[in-house]
Amino acid sequence: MAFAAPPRLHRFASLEFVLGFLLLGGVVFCVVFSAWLFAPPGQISLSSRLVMPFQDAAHLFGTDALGRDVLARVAVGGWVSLKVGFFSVIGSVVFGVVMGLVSGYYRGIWDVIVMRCADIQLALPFILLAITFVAILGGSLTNTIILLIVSQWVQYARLVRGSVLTLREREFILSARAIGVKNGAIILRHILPNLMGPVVVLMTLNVANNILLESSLTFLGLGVDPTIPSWGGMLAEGRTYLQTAWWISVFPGLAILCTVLGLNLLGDWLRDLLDPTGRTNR
Amino acid sequence: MNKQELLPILRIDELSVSFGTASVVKGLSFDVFPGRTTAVVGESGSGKSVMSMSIMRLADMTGASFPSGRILFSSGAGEGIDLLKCDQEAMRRIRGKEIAMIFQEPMTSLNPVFTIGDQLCEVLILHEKRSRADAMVEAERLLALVRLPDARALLARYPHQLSGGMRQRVMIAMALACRPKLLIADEPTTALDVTVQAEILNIMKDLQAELGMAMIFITHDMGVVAEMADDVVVMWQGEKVEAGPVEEIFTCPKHPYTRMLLSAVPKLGAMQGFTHPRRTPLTVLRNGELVQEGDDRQQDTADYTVPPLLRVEDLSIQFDVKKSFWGRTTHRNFAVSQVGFEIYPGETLALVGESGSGKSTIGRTIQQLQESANGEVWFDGKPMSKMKLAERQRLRREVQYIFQDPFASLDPRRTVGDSIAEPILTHGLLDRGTPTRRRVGELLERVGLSADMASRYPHEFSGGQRQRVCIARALASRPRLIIADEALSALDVSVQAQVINLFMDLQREEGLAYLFISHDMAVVEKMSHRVAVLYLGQIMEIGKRADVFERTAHPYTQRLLSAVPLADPSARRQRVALTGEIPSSIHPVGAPPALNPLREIASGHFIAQERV
Amino acid sequence: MTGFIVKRFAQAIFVVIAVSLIVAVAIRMTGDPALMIAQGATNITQADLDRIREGLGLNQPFLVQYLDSLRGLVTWDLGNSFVGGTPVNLLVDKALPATLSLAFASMFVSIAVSIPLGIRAAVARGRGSDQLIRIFSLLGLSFPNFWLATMLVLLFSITLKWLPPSGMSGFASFIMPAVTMGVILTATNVRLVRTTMLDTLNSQYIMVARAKGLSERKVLYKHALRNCAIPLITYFGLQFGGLLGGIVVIERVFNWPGMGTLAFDAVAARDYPVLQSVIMILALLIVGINLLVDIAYGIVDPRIRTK
Amino acid sequence: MSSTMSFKTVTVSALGLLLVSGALASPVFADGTLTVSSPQDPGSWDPVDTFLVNWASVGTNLFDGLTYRGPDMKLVPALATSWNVLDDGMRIRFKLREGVTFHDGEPFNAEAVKFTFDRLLGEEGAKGPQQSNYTAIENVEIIDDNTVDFHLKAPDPVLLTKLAGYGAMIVPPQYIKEHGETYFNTHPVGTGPFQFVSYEPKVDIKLKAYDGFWGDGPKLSELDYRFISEPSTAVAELQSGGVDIVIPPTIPIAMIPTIEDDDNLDLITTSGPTVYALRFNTADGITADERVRKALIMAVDRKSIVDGILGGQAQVIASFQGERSFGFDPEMQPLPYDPDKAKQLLEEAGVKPGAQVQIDIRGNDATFAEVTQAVAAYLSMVGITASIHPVETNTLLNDIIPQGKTGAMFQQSWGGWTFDFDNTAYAMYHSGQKWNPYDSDPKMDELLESQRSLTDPKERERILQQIAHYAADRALELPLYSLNAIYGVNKRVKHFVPAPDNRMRLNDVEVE
Repeated sequence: MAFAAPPRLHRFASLEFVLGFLLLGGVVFCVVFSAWLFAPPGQISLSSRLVMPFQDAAHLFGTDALGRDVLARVAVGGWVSLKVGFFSVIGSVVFGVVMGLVSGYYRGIWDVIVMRCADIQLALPFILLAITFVAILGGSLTNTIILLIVSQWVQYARLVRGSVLTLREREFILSARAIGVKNGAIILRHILPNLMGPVVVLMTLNVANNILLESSLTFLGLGVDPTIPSWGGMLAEGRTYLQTAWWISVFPGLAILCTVLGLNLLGDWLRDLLDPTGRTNR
Repeated sequence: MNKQELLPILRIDELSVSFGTASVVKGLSFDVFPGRTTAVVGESGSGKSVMSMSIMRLADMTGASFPSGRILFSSGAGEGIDLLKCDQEAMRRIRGKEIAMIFQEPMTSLNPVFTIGDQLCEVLILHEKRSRADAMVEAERLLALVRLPDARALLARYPHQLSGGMRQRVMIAMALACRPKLLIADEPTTALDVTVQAEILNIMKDLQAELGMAMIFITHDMGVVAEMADDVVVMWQGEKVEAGPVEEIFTCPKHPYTRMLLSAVPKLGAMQGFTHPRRTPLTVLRNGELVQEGDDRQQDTADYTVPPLLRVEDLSIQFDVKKSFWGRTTHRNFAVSQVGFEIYPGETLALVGESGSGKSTIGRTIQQLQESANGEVWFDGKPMSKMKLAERQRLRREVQYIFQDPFASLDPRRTVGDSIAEPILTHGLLDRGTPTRRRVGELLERVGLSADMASRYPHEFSGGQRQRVCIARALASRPRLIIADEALSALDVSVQAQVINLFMDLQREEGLAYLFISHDMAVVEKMSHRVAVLYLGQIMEIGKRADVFERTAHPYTQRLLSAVPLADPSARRQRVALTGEIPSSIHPVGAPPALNPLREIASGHFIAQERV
Repeated sequence: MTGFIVKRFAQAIFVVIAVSLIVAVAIRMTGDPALMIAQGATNITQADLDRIREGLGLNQPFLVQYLDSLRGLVTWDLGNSFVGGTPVNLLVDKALPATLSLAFASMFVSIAVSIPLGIRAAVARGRGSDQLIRIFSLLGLSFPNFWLATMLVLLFSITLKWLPPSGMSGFASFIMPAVTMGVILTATNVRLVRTTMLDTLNSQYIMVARAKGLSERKVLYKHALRNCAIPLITYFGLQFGGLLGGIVVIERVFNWPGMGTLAFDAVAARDYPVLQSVIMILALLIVGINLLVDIAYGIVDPRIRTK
Repeated sequence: MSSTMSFKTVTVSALGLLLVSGALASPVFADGTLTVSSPQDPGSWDPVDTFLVNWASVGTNLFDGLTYRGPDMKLVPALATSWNVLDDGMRIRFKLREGVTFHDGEPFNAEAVKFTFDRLLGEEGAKGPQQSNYTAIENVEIIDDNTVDFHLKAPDPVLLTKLAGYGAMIVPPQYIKEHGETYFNTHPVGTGPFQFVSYEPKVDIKLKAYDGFWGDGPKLSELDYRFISEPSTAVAELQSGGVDIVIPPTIPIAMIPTIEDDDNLDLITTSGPTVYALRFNTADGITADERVRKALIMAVDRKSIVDGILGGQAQVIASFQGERSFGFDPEMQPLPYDPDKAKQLLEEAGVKPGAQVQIDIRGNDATFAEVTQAVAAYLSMVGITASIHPVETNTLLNDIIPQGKTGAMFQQSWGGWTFDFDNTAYAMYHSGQKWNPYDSDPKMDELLESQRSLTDPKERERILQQIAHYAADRALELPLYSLNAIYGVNKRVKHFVPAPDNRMRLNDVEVE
């Protein structure tokens, strides 16, 4: 409806927003515009292997064992990490929130089915599931994302279900029902907006977490095509060079650090922004 | 007792309290004398609670600072110590021992994970260095002191196993454990039923006399003040506006605010001799002057010539509360049993009763918020059970519901405009966009707010404004019946008086019928055409307001009326002795509660066969 | 309460059976173990492969194999590994305590750090130390654990030579793996403790406890913490389950002879009995922990216990 | 004896005597513990149960075969003091060493040899993989207590080498009968220089010097193998002194400078058996065309890859074998690096620039992943777009390659411990073989079969070289390099000689 409140501009002045925006924004900018900003990262040059960072203007972050520019690879490598991070979270949020809403709002048999599925999912140890899954289907970006969705929807479903169970007894939901608002509209207009706060926080935590998980999977040898650089892949590769060429893994590590930190800060800020009362400043 | 001969035990001297830049208490001064009760009266936001927390120096934990003033506390002779100069370590030795405190919410004041005994002993062990066994013996004695039966067994129980009244008595026992010199009671009975409140007040008075302690009694209820206080301090917007002995304040209040406050309090028995509800002018404070607003008229709106708008017939509602291992229900809450009444167009029917009487359950069932009911509800001559889905949906338009807590019943994430527009759009009454927007503006103005407030969020409003928003929302679909479920009980008295008038004006202008659910006898007396008194899910007495209040026939109604504290210190009465708690409406499946059929004792005046 | 526990127990059994079925089917999709075993042989015929399969018991129908594995789980006779024929019990007997002790150590590190920090942050809400703790805890979430582990090894084992870089041998060997896992858990735990603590600190009974004259320490650590215990126990329980499943990476980096290492090698080797046993034991543990959490509610919260 | 193996009647007792007298001459100074990091726990120490090279690096110290092949790749007597090849290679007679006892005290004799091979070729052996390597043996006949005859089904030119390792290790009959097969898996007993002490699965196996050893006794008192699969963890242990030797194939090329930079460590390398190639799908796609295959070979600068990425720890190969392989032709030259020629060939074959090829590699081989990326980069310079598809190793080996589901190119790493090109070539090139899912060439099949029954090593070597040339002519694979076996060794370890095949016997090693 049209009774929009005036934008609360002062909220953009918070430390969380400024710091988070600078960190995440900087990383995302570099990643998105990597094609224009940096040399193609696939350029292998065996004559300029393992150049130290800050020695050569053409290779500010140095080069890796194949003579590729680390800066360019870090920039391009963000694509895989960000894709995995965001798509896996979006997928699991959509699936998990729907499941949680169905389970919490309609209760009954749906609740039983969803919650038992959740129990089963929770009982399967993640990495072992991942190893088995990759052994069956092979490693690819899509598979990694599917795997993360399969293992993470439960978190959202449980969170949402819990919130719905308390929300549906709240008086403003009763008021809406008293007015005659239909279930679908109640869910969409009243329940969903009121539980997005914790969901958003969990989302930002999980985007960060999934970027790290992708790197762990790469570390275990369950990753994707090594010609496509990814932060996790670079970290895993660079690990063996840590004592001789630290820059290969330190820079992608820093990129992950900035992204994750930025995301979490923005997540906290966004949660506050979504709450017009501004009272849950936690 | 002449207080001039005594030295004050507590002297508050030009106290100011701030939170950040906001000044909440400004230059407050008053004295508290041993053996006397000083009532601090004020509406929400008047700074009275902050004041009490400042005495305890608990306000520090919530970020308070004290720019000026002194709080002098003397446990013996002499000037005493300035509590504001004490560090927290020193305060810790005073808290619970010299000065004790009771809080408003008995349901949340006790830590749910420790036994009653543990929590009582904690104070005794801390301040009196008793052994645990010794402390337990003392704790048992204390529980007996606050007239809790079976004290020994109670020590091993947890707070959730006790009713609200029992918990508040435990709180009193805990506060009095070390025989403090000063007891601060912050709204100790506000959350309790009126009969329980009466008993708690009795206990407090008796114990005060026994221990000779001073008491600061914080409340917004003028009735309780009249009942309890020796001296009164009236606070308004962080300042003391008036102070003096209780009789003086009630008989000749000097400050306009005090006068306004007293005039806003509905007085039980004030309707003596009127047949219809009476709308009285509102005394409001405008630029420091008292102004009378609105007209004085009888509310002759009920139309008994036409068939009733709503008829409830033999309504029974039960909930399964306990199940056996095999899933069979063993205990049921017989929330409502065989209740019947009708409401005519333009009429206000009040459902009164204490907690657990089933009054809200009835309201929710009519509004189709509650399933599993037996009996029948007729609306406009049509039984609800025979209605099609579309008719039921139409019913949701014609009957509207207002909840007790206006804040909880507005979606915190939607503007109030959206909330008010929701019934209009849900039932497709107006086009989306300009027509709806205009109507929302009209509604806001109709309830005394301004149209441009539509784009604000609920948290930006005060409690009274929020309840007006809820009323505007209820009016949005042009209903014929409004169910007001404790719609006034969360409001300050002055606001409450305004909203009562709003209700009555709306009834007159729109021909609305009200089902007015309340526990406040004085408000009910003022507003309703007819009254039904509920007890444990059954009607005890039903009839015209004058019949029920002036020719009270049922002992339960009498008891209820006698428990209401009167806002008149000269009329302190000895109450009907009340013992025990309100029984529960939960019974084993095989043994439902006995039904008490109604019997007509005068035209339209029914009472239940005596049972209580 | 008993009814509730019995019901949860029935649910747990259902979950375990469902999980076992999923695991049994999934494992058989990872590939043929006979091919694995014969991998180095120069001339291998179909008959050779059949012979190997028969030796492994893979010629039986699926249902028989599945029921056998369930029976094995119940009687604690987990069969023999396909690799070298080592009894799985022998492997698990060593690996399970290794994993459990590491998981407990990690939880201990994390809880020991996050409770005081979380409480500190809640008490100092909005002020400097709160911000500092929040940002610090986020840092823990920003490194992949294997990378952090490598850094620790570089510092404490190679440069300083204080701690053994791998293996499980005595207290010193626990420090780095437990800290690595602990740091990551701490990030979320500090926030969780802070949030639940904030809710609790707003409760009236905390004010009452202060009004009694209790010391701030007692108010926070006795009255408040005990009330936070319910959401915290739930979360820590879930976390412990996740920990058991996520410990593989750390076990590999620190060459920890635990269940994760066992499972990782087993997948590579298509060692059904080992893999199935490991996943099932971990699943049983997770389900068991969740059950314990439910029971723990009752111990911590009298509102549930006395129902 | 030449560098190649002899199939004539050879008497090597002199050498055997020398070994024995050596043992008598120098008293045993058993002292010190050596800790070795091994990447994998084979799970069973029974010789018939496994193919894993990491079994062999331990097993070589526990067990003896009838023959022995040391780091110098020469076949010498071990438990057999001499042997005669009889009946055109259909029978071999072994004279057994006398006075040898197993670690449990039971004597070694003809009975033990017969028991060992009956077991290997019988029911117990059938459960494991080793049996298939020894199917040439018909049976073992006891002639007297110290003499046995091996009756063969067909001559096997590599059999004497095979008797030096793995499945042919002599096991104690009494011990196994007494304790059972399962017990033997985890409590091995042999006649080797070290005897079993304890075994903790996935953690370590501990051995100690066996003072009743028939040969030159070990100088170490204890020998401890720890299983560490993660390369950087193994190197960290080496750096911090937790282990003394890291054996191949653990140390990644990337960590060589780390070891070289460490004052306490030595990097010891020797040319190993493992060769790397990218093989082609010769059946479908653009690589079905020989010109394209040759173009792809010529497009890649293999020398630069070896020097740049592999730090010189490898040799460029012309055929799919290393220099120690029987069948290696030192004269043979690989196709030159010539991108222009490559482009021209591609044009001739009608391959448009931007053509796609997929390269399947093992998921767990970080070094080869780098190599492949370099290959892909070279291919891009001639207009071929290569995508790299890492697959879980065992899936690649057991499902994808045998079923012919690979991309246009796929990784093949191969390293037979027998160092005989037949072992490689037959598996790679003969029609219908597991490792040859795409090609079927009657001429190749005939060549491969013809050398198998030959007892004349010279003639066999000639044919094997011919096979190598023929395979290169048809460009069946892109031969890359033969990788050194890389050992990281603490300087406190003395007299360590690297074994190309990982089967190192640590008798001579001492620690400070």
